[in-house]
Amino acid sequence: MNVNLGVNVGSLELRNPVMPASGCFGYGKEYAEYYSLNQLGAVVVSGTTLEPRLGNKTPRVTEVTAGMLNAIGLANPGIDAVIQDELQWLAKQDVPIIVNVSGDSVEDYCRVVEKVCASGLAQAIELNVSCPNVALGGIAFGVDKKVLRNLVESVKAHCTLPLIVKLSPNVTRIQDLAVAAAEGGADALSLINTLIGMQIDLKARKPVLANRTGGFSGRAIKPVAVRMLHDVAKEVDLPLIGMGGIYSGKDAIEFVMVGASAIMVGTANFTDPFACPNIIKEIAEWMEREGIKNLEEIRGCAL
Amino acid sequence: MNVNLGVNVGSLELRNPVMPASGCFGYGKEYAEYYSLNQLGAVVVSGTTLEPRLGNKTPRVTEVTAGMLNAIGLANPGIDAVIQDELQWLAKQDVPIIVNVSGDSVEDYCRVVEKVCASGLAQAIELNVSCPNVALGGIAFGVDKKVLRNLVESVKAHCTLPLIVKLSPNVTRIQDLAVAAAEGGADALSLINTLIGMQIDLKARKPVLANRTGGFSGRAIKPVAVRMLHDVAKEVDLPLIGMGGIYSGKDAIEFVMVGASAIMVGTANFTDPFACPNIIKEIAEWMEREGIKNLEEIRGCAL
Amino acid sequence: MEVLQNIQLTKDVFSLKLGGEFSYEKVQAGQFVNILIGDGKTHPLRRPISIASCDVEERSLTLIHRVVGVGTHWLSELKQGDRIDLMGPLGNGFPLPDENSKVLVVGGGVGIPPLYELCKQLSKLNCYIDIILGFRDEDDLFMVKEFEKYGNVITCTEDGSEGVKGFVTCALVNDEEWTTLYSCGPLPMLRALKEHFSHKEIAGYVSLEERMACGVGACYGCTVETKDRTATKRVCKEGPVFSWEEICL
Amino acid sequence: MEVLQNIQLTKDVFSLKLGGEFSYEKVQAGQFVNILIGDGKTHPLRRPISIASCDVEERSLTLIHRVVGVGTHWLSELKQGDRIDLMGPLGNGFPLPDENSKVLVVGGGVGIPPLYELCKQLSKLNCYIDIILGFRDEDDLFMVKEFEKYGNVITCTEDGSEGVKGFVTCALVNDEEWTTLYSCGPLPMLRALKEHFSHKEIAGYVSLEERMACGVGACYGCTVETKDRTATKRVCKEGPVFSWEEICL
Ligand SMILES: Cc1cc2nc3c(=O)[nH]c(=O)nc-3n(C[C@H](O)[C@H](O)[C@H](O)COP(=O)(O)OP(=O)(O)OC[C@H]3O[C@@H](n4cnc5c(N)ncnc54)[C@H](O)[C@@H]3O)c2cc1C
Ligand SMILES: Cc1cc2nc3c(=O)[nH]c(=O)nc-3n(C[C@H](O)[C@H](O)[C@H](O)COP(=O)(O)OP(=O)(O)OC[C@H]3O[C@@H](n4cnc5c(N)ncnc54)[C@H](O)[C@@H]3O)c2cc1C
Ligand SMILES: Cc1cc2nc3c(=O)[nH]c(=O)nc-3n(C[C@H](O)[C@H](O)[C@H](O)COP(=O)(O)O)c2cc1C
Ligand SMILES: Cc1cc2nc3c(=O)[nH]c(=O)nc-3n(C[C@H](O)[C@H](O)[C@H](O)COP(=O)(O)O)c2cc1C
Ligand code: FES
Ligand code: FES
Repeated sequence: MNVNLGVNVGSLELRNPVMPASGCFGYGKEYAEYYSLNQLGAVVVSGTTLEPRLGNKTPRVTEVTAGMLNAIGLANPGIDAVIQDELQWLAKQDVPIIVNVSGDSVEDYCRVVEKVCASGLAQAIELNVSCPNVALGGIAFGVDKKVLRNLVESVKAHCTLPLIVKLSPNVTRIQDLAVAAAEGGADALSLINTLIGMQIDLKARKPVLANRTGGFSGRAIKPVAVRMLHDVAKEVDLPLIGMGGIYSGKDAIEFVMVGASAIMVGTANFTDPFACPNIIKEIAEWMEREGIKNLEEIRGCAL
Repeated sequence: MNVNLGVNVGSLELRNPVMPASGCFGYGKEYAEYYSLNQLGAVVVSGTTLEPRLGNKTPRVTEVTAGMLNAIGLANPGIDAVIQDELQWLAKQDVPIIVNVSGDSVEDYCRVVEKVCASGLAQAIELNVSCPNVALGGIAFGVDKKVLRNLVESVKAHCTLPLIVKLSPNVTRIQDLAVAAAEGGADALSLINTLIGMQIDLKARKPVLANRTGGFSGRAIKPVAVRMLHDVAKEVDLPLIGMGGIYSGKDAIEFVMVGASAIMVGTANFTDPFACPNIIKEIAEWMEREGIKNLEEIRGCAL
Repeated sequence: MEVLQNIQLTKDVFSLKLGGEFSYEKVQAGQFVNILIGDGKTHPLRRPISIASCDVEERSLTLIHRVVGVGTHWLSELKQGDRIDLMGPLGNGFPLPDENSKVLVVGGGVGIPPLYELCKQLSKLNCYIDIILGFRDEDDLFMVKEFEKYGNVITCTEDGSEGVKGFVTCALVNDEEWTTLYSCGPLPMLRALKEHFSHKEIAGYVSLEERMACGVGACYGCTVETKDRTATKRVCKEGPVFSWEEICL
Repeated sequence: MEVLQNIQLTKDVFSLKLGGEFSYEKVQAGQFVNILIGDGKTHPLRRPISIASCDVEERSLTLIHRVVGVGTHWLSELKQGDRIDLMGPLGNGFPLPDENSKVLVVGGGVGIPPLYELCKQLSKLNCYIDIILGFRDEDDLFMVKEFEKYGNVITCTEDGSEGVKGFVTCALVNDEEWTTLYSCGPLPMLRALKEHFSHKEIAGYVSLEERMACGVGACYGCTVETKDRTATKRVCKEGPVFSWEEICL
């Protein structure tokens, strides 16, 4: 095709703007049975913590209208095993790796980031700041400006890779948190993480999820995600990665038009395992139809 | 049927828990052509302000997946005309009237509330606190604890009717705002108002709505609404009215199970003009099937 | 209602004939119906489509629509026997003139369909009808033959591939003594007509489009400002047909 | 794939025969497919359904499901010629025993279907198969005749309206010398079986159900804890069939 899909997210150069979102693509192996990961802009791996975690009790996923709730609870084998068993394999593919780092204390985050950087296997860190902060009684890091700024600053001091901070949408003014992350030293921002939702099982007369609440994602949340990306783009001058309900090339373009440099695809992978390659194709087709050679031409045009 | 649909919301006695939500039912006349309003628990009229308002430029409604965005901008003929031309008519029906009061200053709210109370035509006030506060540069009253508490306190001093405060979902911790409203003297709380969303028109390369952002409602927001009702019910001891994406009797029951005494139906009226009477019927059928005589038996059972 | 027939008129214009329970007797030319798309779960807002023709004896309704998005695409795929959920007739139609009046009817694109039912009514009143129909190009033409039953039809196309080249106003060179103008089509067309007739004594009625949520007057989504811009009217309730004196075009 | 046939077996159990492109050759008894409901817009999560039978020659697949919600309801309304989007075969099936083994197959409700393909495979290995099938009541019975082709079938119903009254374990009075137990059904049934055989030397394989999002092992939604509760296995990837020694039932 006669279009250039390449984009830059700060110093990261991606062959196209489409990456699977953290937690929705494991560590890549499963979807590699469906298509070559080398087609992707990057692979973002599942939320990784210092120690192994079993996650929450099941049921921990459920469907809602045009979306889903998940309360996986950061199930993962811990950063050492992830490096050993997953990143080693993934690094043999020809695709940038972004490691999504989660934790429940500043200390934990820093140590995981150090290990990822030291492994030499990843191209960037994505900081999941929607995790409960144990020191603050379980309130997420990403909902308080000072707490967030402090976390980002601390992590940044241990981080030799580009640092992407992933914003939580469960806040009054997301642009304020974006500013805090920028002040803390973030190199880029990604948004949105999941909204918080709940579904009741009428027969059991209690929440469907064992964890009661769950992260709400999928098509249903797209209008909120586009609006928040817009709000952040208006106030912060960092590269932005948009996500939330992206299922098609056109969905992706909406995010670009409000300022995204790249996008991530989460729930759509579950509905269609070929979601990411399809979206890449649809973006290219749209660009061709509209006579756009490079996404920079339209980035932020709707702001 | 062998079930008692009657509910109390504080001192308000309703023949059933189903009311059309503000802004989605005009002042009742239009839907009265489809069915008798006397079937409803109450009628909640459109957001009413002191002075007449034309509202925002069109387009001011648009569809999103499983929901819609609106930026009506509180178009209404002003409280005097509403009392004269609308409430007079509505008061002749046999159904409680709840007037949704909006404003851009504390003073305006108080004066509208006074006029509604003085008219003797309404049974309760619902305070829409998602309106932009002009004195605070357009930030909504309902997102700051102090501002909200002060507003509710001031209005309460002028209010001889039960005062329902309608909470905005666009906050970090809705339960904190609920507490603030309770402290200010609210007699009941209703939630949620619309989320904030945006949709981009790819052809025009700008937002679909002339106002850029719009209030996001409909099925898509239900998981957020249920979760927020749950969060508020856990912390506040006031009667709660739930809404957000209710389309069926079962949807309504989800809200009751997390603590709602009654529910409101917004966007569903547009999809199906008979939404409210259908939901009433479905609630009764469900109760009968489950052997429940009174909704109090299950209220809050999933908390 | 039930789909009796679904015919493709042009590349993207379809004619849908519906039967079954409906208040056929109440229909005024210019009114519309509001249609549920699928089960309404993904698409909560109904789609407004004008009534192109209402046959009270046959008890059938014809809607003519252009595929522009997901809802109209869904309509275009309906098959005979399918059932659809619609509300209507909604809104206020075209006020009819005195018998034997000389009237002008101007339609552009999918603004043309409601004018067909109007012409049927006008011809019952023995009106003399001049009809101007604007299309994109020769492949876009539809319903022209049907209109010719009722009056003197001039077609225009933007590219001149059929009839007069240019917009409908280009066909207005020899102004006749019309008492009333009825029009439906894109806003620029309506504005140009108003401008054209600004110094004539002619009653003008235009049918407007606006995005709708409720379709019945309850949500205030579809308003248009009155001429003096001090108030609004609802396209779905007071409209879609307005006198061009009433509103701010 | 394409729907070849949709047959109602009981009040709420349906048998769906599918044809078209699929890796029939790869199917192991106990594997499942993950089915898109409608266009997936309202229902983003696919529904996992076990493969009840795979006919490699005929190139067809049979799924048997009970209507419990919106997705299975949608499946039950499919008509011959309809196309559906499914992923599979997914997961790991039942490990097959040595030839001529004496095995016990126990199914409850819609846990029964995957055991049918299993019995086909077991009979190819000349196994002697005892089969216990548990149903709610006599009206709930399905597939019993088909199973009788492969082994000695005992049916149980909760209310005793057909066969042995009570749960499947009630049919286990005279314990035979089975080498392997294969089972699929509700968790309490699987637990009761494990308890029943706790002092016997018998290899047990159980097929589990868990709510799924991806169905391929990528989301960690469908996990079950290992016996020592220090790790988890994914039902969709390492399962749905597990040795009962492996996991915490
Ligand atoms: C009173 C009235 C009568 C109409 N009569 C006809 C007719 O006879 N034939 C015909 O082809 N079209 C007619 N239209 C336009 C028709 O309603 C739109 O083309 C249709 O709603 C587009 O829906 P969609 O899902 O295909 O497009 P999408 O763009 O996917 O629709 C998205 C949303 O925008 C709304 N929308 C998009 N375009 C319009 C529009 N032009 N006017 C109002 N809402 C719009 C839709 O209703 C929907 O809510 C009429 C509109 C109005 C208001
Ligand atoms: C590996 C596996 C194999 C299965 N094989 C069969 C089979 O052969 N025949 C059969 O009738 N059923 C089978 N089931 C159960 C079947 O998946 C559910 O009955 C079905 O998903 C219900 O969907 P629904 O939309 O009708 O119900 P809803 O309750 O509306 O579904 C809501 C959500 O919950 C999930 N869900 C509900 N019940 C279950 C369940 N029991 N297990 C997993 N997810 C569930 C749905 O997939 C969906 O995401 C199997 C389940 C699994 C995990
Ligand atoms: C099952 C599941 C697991 C997720 N796990 C993580 C995670 O570990 N870390 C993280 O930052 N986000 C996680 N997310 C959030 C997604 O990365 C993404 O932000 C969100 O789902 C919105 O995008 P979507 O609507 O395209 O799914 C998870 C989402 C889902 C659905
Ligand atoms: C078109 C429209 C207009 C609305 N106007 C008001 C209003 O004037 N005052 C108010 O408090 N809420 C207003 N709302 C919010 C609704 O009352 C309700 O809180 C929201 O739509 C969520 O419910 P739903 O999902 O059932 O629509 C409006 C909503 C819509 C869709
Ligand atoms: S569409 Fe609701 S008032 Fe017209
Ligand atoms: S369903 Fe995603 S890991 Fe099993």
